[in-house]
Amino acid sequence: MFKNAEGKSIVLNMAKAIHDNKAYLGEIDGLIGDGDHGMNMNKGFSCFSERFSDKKITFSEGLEELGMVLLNEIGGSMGPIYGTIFMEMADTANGADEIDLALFSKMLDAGMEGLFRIVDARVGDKTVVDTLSPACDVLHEALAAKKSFLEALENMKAAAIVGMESTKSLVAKFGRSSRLGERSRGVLDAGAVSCCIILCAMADGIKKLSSDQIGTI
Amino acid sequence: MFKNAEGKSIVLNMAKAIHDNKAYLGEIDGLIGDGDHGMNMNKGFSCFSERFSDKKITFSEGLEELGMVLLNEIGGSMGPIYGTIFMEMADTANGADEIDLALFSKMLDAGMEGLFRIVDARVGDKTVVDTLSPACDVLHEALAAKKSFLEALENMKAAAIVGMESTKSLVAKFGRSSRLGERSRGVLDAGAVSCCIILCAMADGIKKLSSDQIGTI
Amino acid sequence: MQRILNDPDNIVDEMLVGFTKAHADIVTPTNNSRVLKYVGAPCKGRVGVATGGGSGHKPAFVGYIGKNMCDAVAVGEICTSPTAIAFLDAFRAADSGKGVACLYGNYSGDNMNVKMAIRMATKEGIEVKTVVANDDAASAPKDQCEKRRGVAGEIFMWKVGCAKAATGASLDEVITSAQKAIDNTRSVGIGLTPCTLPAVGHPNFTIEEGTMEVGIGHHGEPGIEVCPLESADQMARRMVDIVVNDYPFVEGNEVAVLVSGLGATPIMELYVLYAEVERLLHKKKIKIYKTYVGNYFTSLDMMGVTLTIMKLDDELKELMDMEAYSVGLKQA
Amino acid sequence: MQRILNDPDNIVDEMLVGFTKAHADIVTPTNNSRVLKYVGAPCKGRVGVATGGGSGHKPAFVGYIGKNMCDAVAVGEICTSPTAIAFLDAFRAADSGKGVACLYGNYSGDNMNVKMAIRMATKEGIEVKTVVANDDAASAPKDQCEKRRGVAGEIFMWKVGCAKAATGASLDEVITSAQKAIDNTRSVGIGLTPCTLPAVGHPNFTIEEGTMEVGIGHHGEPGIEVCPLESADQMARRMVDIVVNDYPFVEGNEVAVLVSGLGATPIMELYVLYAEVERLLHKKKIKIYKTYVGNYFTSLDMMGVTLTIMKLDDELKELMDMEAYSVGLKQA
Ligand SMILES: Nc1ncnc2c1ncn2[C@@H]1O[C@H](COP(=O)(O)OP(=O)(O)O)[C@@H](O)[C@H]1O
Ligand SMILES: Nc1ncnc2c1ncn2[C@@H]1O[C@H](COP(=O)(O)OP(=O)(O)O)[C@@H](O)[C@H]1O
Ligand SMILES: [Mg+2]
Ligand SMILES: [Mg+2]
Ligand SMILES: [Mg+2]
Ligand SMILES: [Mg+2]
Repeated sequence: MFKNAEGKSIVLNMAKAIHDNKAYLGEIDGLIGDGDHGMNMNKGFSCFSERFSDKKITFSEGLEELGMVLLNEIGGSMGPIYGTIFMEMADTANGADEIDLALFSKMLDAGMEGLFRIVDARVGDKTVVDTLSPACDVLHEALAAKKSFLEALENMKAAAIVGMESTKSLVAKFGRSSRLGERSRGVLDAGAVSCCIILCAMADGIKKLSSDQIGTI
Repeated sequence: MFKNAEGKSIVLNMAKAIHDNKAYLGEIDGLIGDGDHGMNMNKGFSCFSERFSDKKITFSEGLEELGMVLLNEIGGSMGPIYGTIFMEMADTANGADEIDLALFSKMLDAGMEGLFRIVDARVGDKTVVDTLSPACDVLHEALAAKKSFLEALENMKAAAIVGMESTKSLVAKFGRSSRLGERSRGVLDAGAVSCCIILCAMADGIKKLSSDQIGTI
Repeated sequence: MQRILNDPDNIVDEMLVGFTKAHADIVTPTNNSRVLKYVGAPCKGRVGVATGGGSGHKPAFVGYIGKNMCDAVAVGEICTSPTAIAFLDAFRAADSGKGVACLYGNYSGDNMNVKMAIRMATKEGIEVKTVVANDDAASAPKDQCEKRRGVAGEIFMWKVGCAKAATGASLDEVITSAQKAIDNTRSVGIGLTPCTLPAVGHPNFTIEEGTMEVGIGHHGEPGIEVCPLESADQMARRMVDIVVNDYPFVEGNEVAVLVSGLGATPIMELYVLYAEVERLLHKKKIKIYKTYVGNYFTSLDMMGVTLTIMKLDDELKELMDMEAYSVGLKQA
Repeated sequence: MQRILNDPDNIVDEMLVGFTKAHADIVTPTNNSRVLKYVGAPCKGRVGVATGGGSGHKPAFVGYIGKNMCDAVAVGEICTSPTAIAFLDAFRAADSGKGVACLYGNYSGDNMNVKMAIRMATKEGIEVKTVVANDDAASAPKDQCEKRRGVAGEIFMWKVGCAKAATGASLDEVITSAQKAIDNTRSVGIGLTPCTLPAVGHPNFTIEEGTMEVGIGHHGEPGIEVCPLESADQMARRMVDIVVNDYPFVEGNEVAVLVSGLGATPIMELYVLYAEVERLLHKKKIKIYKTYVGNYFTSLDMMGVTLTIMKLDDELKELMDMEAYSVGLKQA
């Protein structure tokens, strides 16, 4: 559990992770896409960091603002996809003072449901969904197994990584690389990678915050 | 002395020399010009070779035809320059059955005079003229000194080479490279090089022909 | 990277400043810095035509704003779909009350953003209908046409759709004609060198010297085959075969042909290729009614070429012949 | 060399076949395969305008044949002057009996061939007068103006000269206006990469990555300075300074501006540069009356850009504004 009001650092941590992986994401997208994934993601996330680095906002407000920047200023595929995910997450958290595993799990579910309303991709189609969906699943399992938030986050990171890696052997069914058919097999999906980076940075950000707010998790 | 009627091989020898030096001439022109000198020269000379390889023509007719090809089909600076030189040489030889040192010297003079009617460049301006002019001079000297045609041709080759090499330290005053001013110093002039190649090939062609027509020179 | 840039992250905005200043007789800025419109837009009593797409394809997309051409264009980052808001603002700028035809290319980003923009436009009472260009024959098998990319054929779609709008036709009529145009159109591209996104600074894929990539996309998306570099005539044959067989175009058809460079290929080479395209179509007894050769739809500094062919009927001929005045396409 | 070619030695002829077929509505071949003319040439009662030059500069030179544009063009090999015969045949094709203005660029090959062609034309009773473009401010010091190369400013010379001819003016009047146009014009180029002659197969000079060549010629002739690659804004400043100070253009002048790519530079970058050119001229209170941005005069696959500025007076404005319809320049 962490205080929503203190969660801005989590979003900044996500932005930093994207910034650090800008070139890597571009390279991956270059293999079977058009190479702009790192550039565009970084543009949106950096824009958020700059704009809100010295403003006081909550975790959910941060997600909302980040989503708005992506959707309204970045465009591409990432604008609608991450814009929707973050804004749905924010909507679900809104009003909450504290975010625990149950709420966090609900937020991620809402993000994925929102995404499913605008894209037809599902697990196995070599997209962001391959990372996001197992991450959601594993949080449900952790909740059912009454695991700690911390352990659940570790499980989520592991699931996101496995999900991301699963895209390597898949054939792309949506997006730019889907036209390659069999030729898209053998490399990771750029969106699945960025999603994994975001989820891991989110988890690490929450952990860091919790360790600062000793014992709150 | 050689028979005009048997002199086609001399012109073919000139064409072969240009062909063999096509890339070299292009490189030199590339340094302070636009790099097309080898290409254009070769195009004209090859065109002549192909068209006349199995036709019976004399030396002077060959020069006339080569000049026409350059002038009417190649263009550039070389069309007018070498076109004029070769056509003036041909005009001067016309009617002659045999070509001796005196006539050959007159032909080359006529070529240079023709050239001077269309260009303002003189010795020292870093152009073809720096090769052609000393070649003409040395033939006059050889005539006055009553040297053999063979010896005169050797002298001409040597003078052409010296003339060509003199362009290295000159500043271009005409043509494309003239705009470079001081920057044109330090490299050979492409036209001076091609002129040297042509004069040497002409001399060698005459010598070869003469040795075939044992004792005629 | 030998390029003319200031801040590569800012290139699109800077380009738009220059474009707007250079062509103030044709285009005019709007409240949204990523939307340009025709000086005469919205055209009273006419259906509006809007489009949009990523940048780096000059003269596409803003170069096709103009008289009897597009009314408004949403501009994205390099190779990146414009935002939903930009598409919405383009609809607003184009709409004179008779509805808007949004004629754009089939890319997943554009699809999502257009979809979101239409939802918002509908709430405002702006009627928007779409045609999604999918002319790139090499980008998916024929039985998965709906997956194919829109490439240079979009120019024919715009020309036809905009000309139809200029006749005073209804939104449904404009959509029907533009859809017919793109349905009758097939394209294919060959890439000879990769392109470099300014902000990345190096090519993000390679085309080995001495090879060529058949079926390459406008963003450098890989093609269907990498093979040894061929002569212009062989390339022409390969492209004509792919395009003609896919539609298929048959003896007696009248067509419009567009040969576009991808950006860095000298224009004279496009004419060398076109000479053979013309011979091949002539041999197949396909009649060329109209020809366009030049850099009509490019991919930054990529070398290469695309071939686009559209089958014409009387209506399409008339619409293709209509006067047009835009930066990228001017005809009397 | 990743190029679209068959026989590189034959590229000019093959290009002309494609060009003539693609633009049969504007150009038509003549008996000389190296001379193209306007479909309407010779224009009855009008002074004819002819030009010519080496190939590889598309759309120059054949792309400027058209309505109220050039009547006939002599075509040379790549970077090589056309033959005297080709110039002569261009004069013949352009002449309606009122004489021919031969408006060409200052290159030693062209000078010699034009001179020879005029000698022959005069014998046939065709009156020919010339204007020799020498707008490239970087190609020789100001006191040796007569040595300067003609570059993209030739387009303004043609536009003005051809428009004047279209008004029914006499040969002397056409020559006077075209001469005024070029006298009022200055250009400068910056090269970012070398170009490759197709028949040579590799660049014949180098521009090191990270450097640029200021004052480069349209055939890759070396410039006045090689310096580290600058930002678009710095390049703009440098070019504006050279051009403005040379003429000089001063506060209150009205000008036409042309920013042309050298071939392989993405067009969007020209607009980035133009945005700064516009700001700088505005600051100097020089008023831009008309702007052209695009690939108007290129050097094969060279990357880089040229800036051309012409001072206008009432006559030049009117002539620049006249309708024109050619492949390279269309205006209503
Ligand atoms: N229709 C879609 N459904 C789900 N994910 C998609 C879809 N289209 C694209 N993506 C995701 O977007 C990623 C590419 O993002 P990006 O490179 O930013 O956009 P673009 O492909 O427009 O250049 C892909 O790797 C994929 O994960
Ligand atoms: N005006 C001139 N007078 C004498 N020689 C000239 C003149 N212009 C050019 N040349 C000669 O022509 C050569 C260049 O020939 P070439 O490369 O074929 O023509 P271009 O310079 O038109 O490309 C120069 O090296 C020089 O020797
Ligand atoms: Mg991408
Ligand atoms: Mg040369
Ligand atoms: Mg993209
Ligand atoms: Mg030359």
